[in-house]
Amino acid sequence: MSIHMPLNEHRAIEDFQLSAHDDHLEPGDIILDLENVSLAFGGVKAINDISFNIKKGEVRAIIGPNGAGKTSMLNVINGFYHPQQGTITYRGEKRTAMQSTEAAKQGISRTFQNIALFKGMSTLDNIMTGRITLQNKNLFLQALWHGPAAKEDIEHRLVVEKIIDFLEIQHIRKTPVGRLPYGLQKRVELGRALAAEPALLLLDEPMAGMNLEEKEDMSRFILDVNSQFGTTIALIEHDMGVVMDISDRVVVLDYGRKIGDGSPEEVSNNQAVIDAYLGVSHD
Amino acid sequence: MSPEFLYFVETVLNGLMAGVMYSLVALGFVLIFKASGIFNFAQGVMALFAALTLVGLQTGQVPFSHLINAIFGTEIHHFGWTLPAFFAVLITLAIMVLFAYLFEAIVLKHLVNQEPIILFMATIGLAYFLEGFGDLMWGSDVKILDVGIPSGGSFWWEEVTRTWASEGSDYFGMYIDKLDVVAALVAVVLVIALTFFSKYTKMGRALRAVADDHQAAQSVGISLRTIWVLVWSISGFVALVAGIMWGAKSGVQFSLSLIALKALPVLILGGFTSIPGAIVGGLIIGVGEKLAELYVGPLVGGAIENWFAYVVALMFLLFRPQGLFGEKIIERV
Amino acid sequence: MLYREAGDFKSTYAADQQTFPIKSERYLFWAFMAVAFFVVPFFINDYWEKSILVPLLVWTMVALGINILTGYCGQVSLGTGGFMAVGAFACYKLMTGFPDLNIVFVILLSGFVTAGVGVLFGLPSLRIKGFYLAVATLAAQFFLVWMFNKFPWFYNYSASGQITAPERTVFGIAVTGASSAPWATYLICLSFVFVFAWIARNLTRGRVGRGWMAMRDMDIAAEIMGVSPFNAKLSAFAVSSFYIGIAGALFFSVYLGAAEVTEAFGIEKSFTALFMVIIGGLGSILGSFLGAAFIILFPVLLKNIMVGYLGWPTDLASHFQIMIIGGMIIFFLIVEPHGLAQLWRLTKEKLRTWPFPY
Amino acid sequence: MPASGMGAGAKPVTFPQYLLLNAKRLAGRPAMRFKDLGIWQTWTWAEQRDEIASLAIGLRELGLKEGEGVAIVGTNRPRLYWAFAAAQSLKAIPVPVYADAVAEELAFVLDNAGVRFAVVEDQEQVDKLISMTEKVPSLEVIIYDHARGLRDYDHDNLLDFTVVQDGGRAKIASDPAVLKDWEADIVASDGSEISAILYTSGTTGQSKGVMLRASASVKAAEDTAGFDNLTDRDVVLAYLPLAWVGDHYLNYAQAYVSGLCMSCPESTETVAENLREVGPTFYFAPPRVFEGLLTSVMIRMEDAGPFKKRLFKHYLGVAKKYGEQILEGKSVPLMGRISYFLGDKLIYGPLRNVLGFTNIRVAYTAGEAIGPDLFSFFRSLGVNLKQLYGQTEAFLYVTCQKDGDVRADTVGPAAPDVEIRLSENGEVQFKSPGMFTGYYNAPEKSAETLTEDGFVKTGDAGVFDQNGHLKIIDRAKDVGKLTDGSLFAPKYIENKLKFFPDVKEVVAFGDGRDNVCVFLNIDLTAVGNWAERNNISYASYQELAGLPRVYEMMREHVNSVNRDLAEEPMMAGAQVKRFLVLHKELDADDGEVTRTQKVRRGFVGERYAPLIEALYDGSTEKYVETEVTFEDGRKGKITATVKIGDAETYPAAGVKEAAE
Repeated sequence: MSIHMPLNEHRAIEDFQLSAHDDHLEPGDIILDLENVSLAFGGVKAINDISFNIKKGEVRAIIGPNGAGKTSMLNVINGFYHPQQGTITYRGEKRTAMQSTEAAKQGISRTFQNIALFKGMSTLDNIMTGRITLQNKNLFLQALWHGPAAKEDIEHRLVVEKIIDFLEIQHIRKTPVGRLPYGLQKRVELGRALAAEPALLLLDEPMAGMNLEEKEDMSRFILDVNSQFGTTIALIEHDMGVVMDISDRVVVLDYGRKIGDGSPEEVSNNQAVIDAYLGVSHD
Repeated sequence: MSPEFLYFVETVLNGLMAGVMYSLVALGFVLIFKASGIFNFAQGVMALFAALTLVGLQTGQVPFSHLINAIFGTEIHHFGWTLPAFFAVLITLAIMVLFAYLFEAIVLKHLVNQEPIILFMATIGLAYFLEGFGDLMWGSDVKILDVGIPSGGSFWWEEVTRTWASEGSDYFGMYIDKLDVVAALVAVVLVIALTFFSKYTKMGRALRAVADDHQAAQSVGISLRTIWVLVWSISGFVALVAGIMWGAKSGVQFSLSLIALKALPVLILGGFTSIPGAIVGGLIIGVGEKLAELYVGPLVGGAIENWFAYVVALMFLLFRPQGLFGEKIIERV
Repeated sequence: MLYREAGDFKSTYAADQQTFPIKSERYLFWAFMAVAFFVVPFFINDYWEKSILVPLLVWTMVALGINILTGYCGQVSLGTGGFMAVGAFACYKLMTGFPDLNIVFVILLSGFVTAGVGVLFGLPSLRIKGFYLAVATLAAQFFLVWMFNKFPWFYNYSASGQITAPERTVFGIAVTGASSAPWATYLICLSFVFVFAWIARNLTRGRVGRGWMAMRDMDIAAEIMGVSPFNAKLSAFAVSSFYIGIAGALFFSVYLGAAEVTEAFGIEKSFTALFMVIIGGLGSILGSFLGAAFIILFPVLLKNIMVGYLGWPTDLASHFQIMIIGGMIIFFLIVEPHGLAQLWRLTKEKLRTWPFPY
Repeated sequence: MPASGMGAGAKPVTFPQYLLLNAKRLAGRPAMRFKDLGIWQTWTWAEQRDEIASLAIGLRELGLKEGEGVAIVGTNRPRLYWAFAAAQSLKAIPVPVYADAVAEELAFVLDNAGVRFAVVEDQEQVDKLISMTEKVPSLEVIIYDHARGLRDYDHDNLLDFTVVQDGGRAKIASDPAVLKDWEADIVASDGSEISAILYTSGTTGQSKGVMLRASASVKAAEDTAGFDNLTDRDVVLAYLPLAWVGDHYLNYAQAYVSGLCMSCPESTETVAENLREVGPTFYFAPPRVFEGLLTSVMIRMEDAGPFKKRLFKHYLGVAKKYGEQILEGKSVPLMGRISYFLGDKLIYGPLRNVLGFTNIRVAYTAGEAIGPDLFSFFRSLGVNLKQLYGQTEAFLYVTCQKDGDVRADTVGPAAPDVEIRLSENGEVQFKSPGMFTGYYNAPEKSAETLTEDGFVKTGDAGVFDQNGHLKIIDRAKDVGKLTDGSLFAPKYIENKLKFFPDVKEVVAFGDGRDNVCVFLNIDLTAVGNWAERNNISYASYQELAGLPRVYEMMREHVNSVNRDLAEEPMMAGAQVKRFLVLHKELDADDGEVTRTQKVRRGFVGERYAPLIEALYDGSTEKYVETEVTFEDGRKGKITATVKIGDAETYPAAGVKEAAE
């Protein structure tokens, strides 16, 4: 039972779309809206009354010094942490406490600050795991395998191969991820997040610990994802140079509060932001 | 006081005694888990091995006699001399420390940063190894262990409690085994000594540091290996004491190693990392079991002793996964 | 050295993802199956059947079940003995309750019954992890053994508390009971193991398998990616208990013939199952086969050497046996924590890149 | 050779005609394979014809006319090979260019060939072309294969490959006669049109476009396919540059003529793995690739376990003794045959398997001289490696060795239907069926290379040995004389030195001087590995090159070459007197070597003149500053004091060799 396709259809990789989670929104509409969100861990206020929104199709950067609440904010967006106050509206639907698996099913996928790849699996399997929310053949069909389950798995394998081709990691397709250098592991993790065909992609410091060349590659990939698939990207990043180049709008957090929001230029000459980064003492 | 109430008190008292025995074994688990993150499944077998060695030394039995006879066709069994209890205990302790040293050098050294599941399974392997080795060394027949601990019912206590009963009731006083009392006292002394040791002495503090973070402890110059040898020796000592108490009570036999399975629910209740937790947990399970046997048992066909503790622990676990005293685990991503 | 892969390219994804992508291995596997199905039945005798082949096959089924739960999904379980008992008693009740129901359906149904029980005792895994879960499954072990011992209904009020398997036939050939021929019992066990190993292979390479492995490697990341812990963990418990239920049914009806619960399905069964999976190799179908073979055949070998050859008394031999098995487990955990399967994988890779070092 | 007639009964004389023949005769047989998206895609000859037909008609719709050039730039991909056939089917002329050519080189070739259409691989090539639009006015249409990143380029003169094919298919669908006429035009051709213009790598100055006639190319391909009896059962992996005559002839031409299946690797990084997957039966590689393979085999064996290393060394010895005789079917003592059989099972078989050589029936090497021990190493492992000598102007084959009559230091007798003769100054001249018709719009250069009676001057100096094998000693113009009159063939000396694994490149000087001196370039991987094993630390290539112990090693090499030269009467006089190790690698970006690593002798001579003086004025070291261009084009300066070493020379020995 083999899938043999003439080159054209098979090769139409360049304009393949990640459209499993398409929606009626036009680019520029608000895809995610956070209003007065607060999150605390037993007395420690990680996020303190923050409101901002993300527009569909834009690259939204979230920056701020260490411990400013950036990663916690990401965990609130994808339902891993549940804020004590505030509301989150995703694609027009107000969201109460939601399980993170539910967020994944609605098209939110992410990468992690310190790589959370499945060490026991190869690059291909890791990225295939990203397809889990889109596969639905039940347990018995999987047990039978030959027939619908195998056919579905191969269709998903084809999409994953297109992502592998897109990220130019063909040469490490079958290597266990544990043995890959840091830069490539980051790219595999991006591939896994893309495999879920997200409407909203959350990137948690995708370029931390990378040299200049790797940073350039990763930025190119992020821009290509945004332009070719139209995926909305929320990006946590320290390197101001990168933020200035590739983000459309920036929100600046400091000590769990929002101190700046706007285009990269506006934000970079906003005094509060400069103070926060230069470490001026707080009043 | 009415006989029923007195009977209830008696069950509770016996429950507490049994609870102390459980916490004694649980203590060994907690020590090793705190210091090395290993859930030492072989703690029960170590108690059995210690008891076997003690009896073997006391009765002057020739180690590996069974094996030697099989190979050389000889028939030697005993050296002929017997050893007073005190010396036997000391030598057994020395053997346990030697065992701790060997185990660390041969096995633990190679498994330093393996996942906990691998270490857990290594201790199951150790349990099997030690059981076979113990049987091989001292033979697998049931032995009577007597180290001079008074045993049998305490008539004095029966007399006193009979007077409590209200006039005319045919109550014959509570039956308390002297051995249990001694065991309880020894356990209390042991707990105090250990808590004192871990709080105030230099070695104790090092032990708690290692328990918290291996790398950090090493970075301040604490040698991981000596700490582990120390910890396994202490738990060897605790195993010896538990072995003596259990051995004296029900004889030295294979079932002794199953008490490890008994200690598990105790650890669940008390949490894996706190010494007071192990003690309180042990008492709760001890009393709970006895009361359940008394009241719930008949309804359900009796002998619910071996699974009741688990169900209690399980129920408790569902509401407070980290046990009585353990800290809440916050998952970071 | 032995591999000649030049020119063996793959032109379909199905070919690329098959169980044995290398041609020579495919042929070897099918040759091995042919021998097992068509040659061995003619040469099998009572000793080989009762003490080596049938226990090996039944225990492989158990190892497959435990490997799915612990190897692939990362949930430690010490309740295998209890679940085997459920399989056995379900089989017994079905055999006595429905005499004319074919034995194959009886075994499958007991598998489903055990799967239900497995899911029930798997519920705690949603809230607790690691050792705590091991303890929860231990509770299942003791509770189930106690239940089958205490309530006579389970053993049809027989005086000795024992359950015995009446004779049942498949295509007219007796498979259970006294008059079952060695090759018949061997073949039925072999067919069950072959089919369900193939199913296990299918489950573990598809969506379900990847979900399990994700849950095992990093459950938080898996959850965030949409693998719901409820489905993953409970499906693992269900499938694993299904396998163990079938093994329990086979263990009782085909292998033992009669069984008393505390003696046949005690806690040491759970430990044996866990040893098989560790030594065989967590997370590998081949590992289940290798682990079961090692834990079953090694003691038989030892006994032959010590009792047969050296003439030692059997109890001495059994002490030695326990000691050596304990020692082997520690040895394996140090040398190769991923078991025989990993050793086999390394040798295969060395052979494939021969003469270059791997 | 396919015997059956073609349409009107005539034998095919153009590659498109073979396409139509194969599409009928070998319809179901695989024609092209390409590893893409993780698996190998296969097209049968029938499918390949359809792909080419739709492309050709699409191109015609875009206005491609007969005689116009079509530039083809990129690595080995099926669509680019189809562009060749599509252009040829319209009697347009495909002009392949190296994928790694810099923008200026690309512009020069396209402008020189007056090209209107370009079929390129990806964004990288498109960017090069766009940056050079003003230099190539004739270029109108660029067609790209891999559209990655090209979404928001302005598409007025930029077209996706599939769009062109869809255009062709639409035309065919709307008017079926179009396909018939296309096939009829192909059949009608008498093969007189130019089937390709291949630009030589220009070791002698600017690169020139070699025009190859269709019928001549087909005839040459038929000869050599017959010589090695290639059939549609054969498989080949196309991994060498698309624009190089070697790839175009061996993979493209011979595929159409013999019906063999061509496979393209997934990407340049996965060639080794793809070679193993495909397991080709016909293989070609320049000596440098074999050298690289041998070094990597030896280095990887260094880290093998002691037992495996001993086993490997032992059986290599056995292979050295008996390997070649067994390959050539000569008689070998029984013991030798048995231990070789064992060796085959233990070492050679697996080694061939790991390298992907198991199914190789015929392997060739050419392009430059190959070291005797490197050549016999692979033959002794059971790889039927043979030598050939060729040129772009001959559409490759001039001489080739027959199975069983193979020698390391010669390039074999004349290829089928080829006449060879030596001019008075020893230059090799040939006339062959596949020879070129001249250089594209460079008639004066064509005249220079052709003799009056139609022979092509190869520019290489050679000599015939006693059993009729040609032996190339050097470039004709480089062959000089020492002051004492003895022959000085620099290449011959350089090759002998380059056969040592730790020597990467050598440049010899001596023409018109009283003795021979050489520049040496060490091989960074081999010498680096040696340094690592003897724990010698070095910070840069320059420092490693200057180490006294490295100089010692080089002196031994030069002495051993001098001993070899002493045995050959003609060469005895040209032994190396003094040598130095260059402080930097000769690099193509600095223009010191060509794209295919051939040394540009003149350029090197001027650039390092002070060093040459130092060699001859007896000084022991020389301070020198050299300008270097880095990868991204920035210029920089490297300074070094290069030491100079002396070598021993040996008296000429033995009787004078037989006739010239």
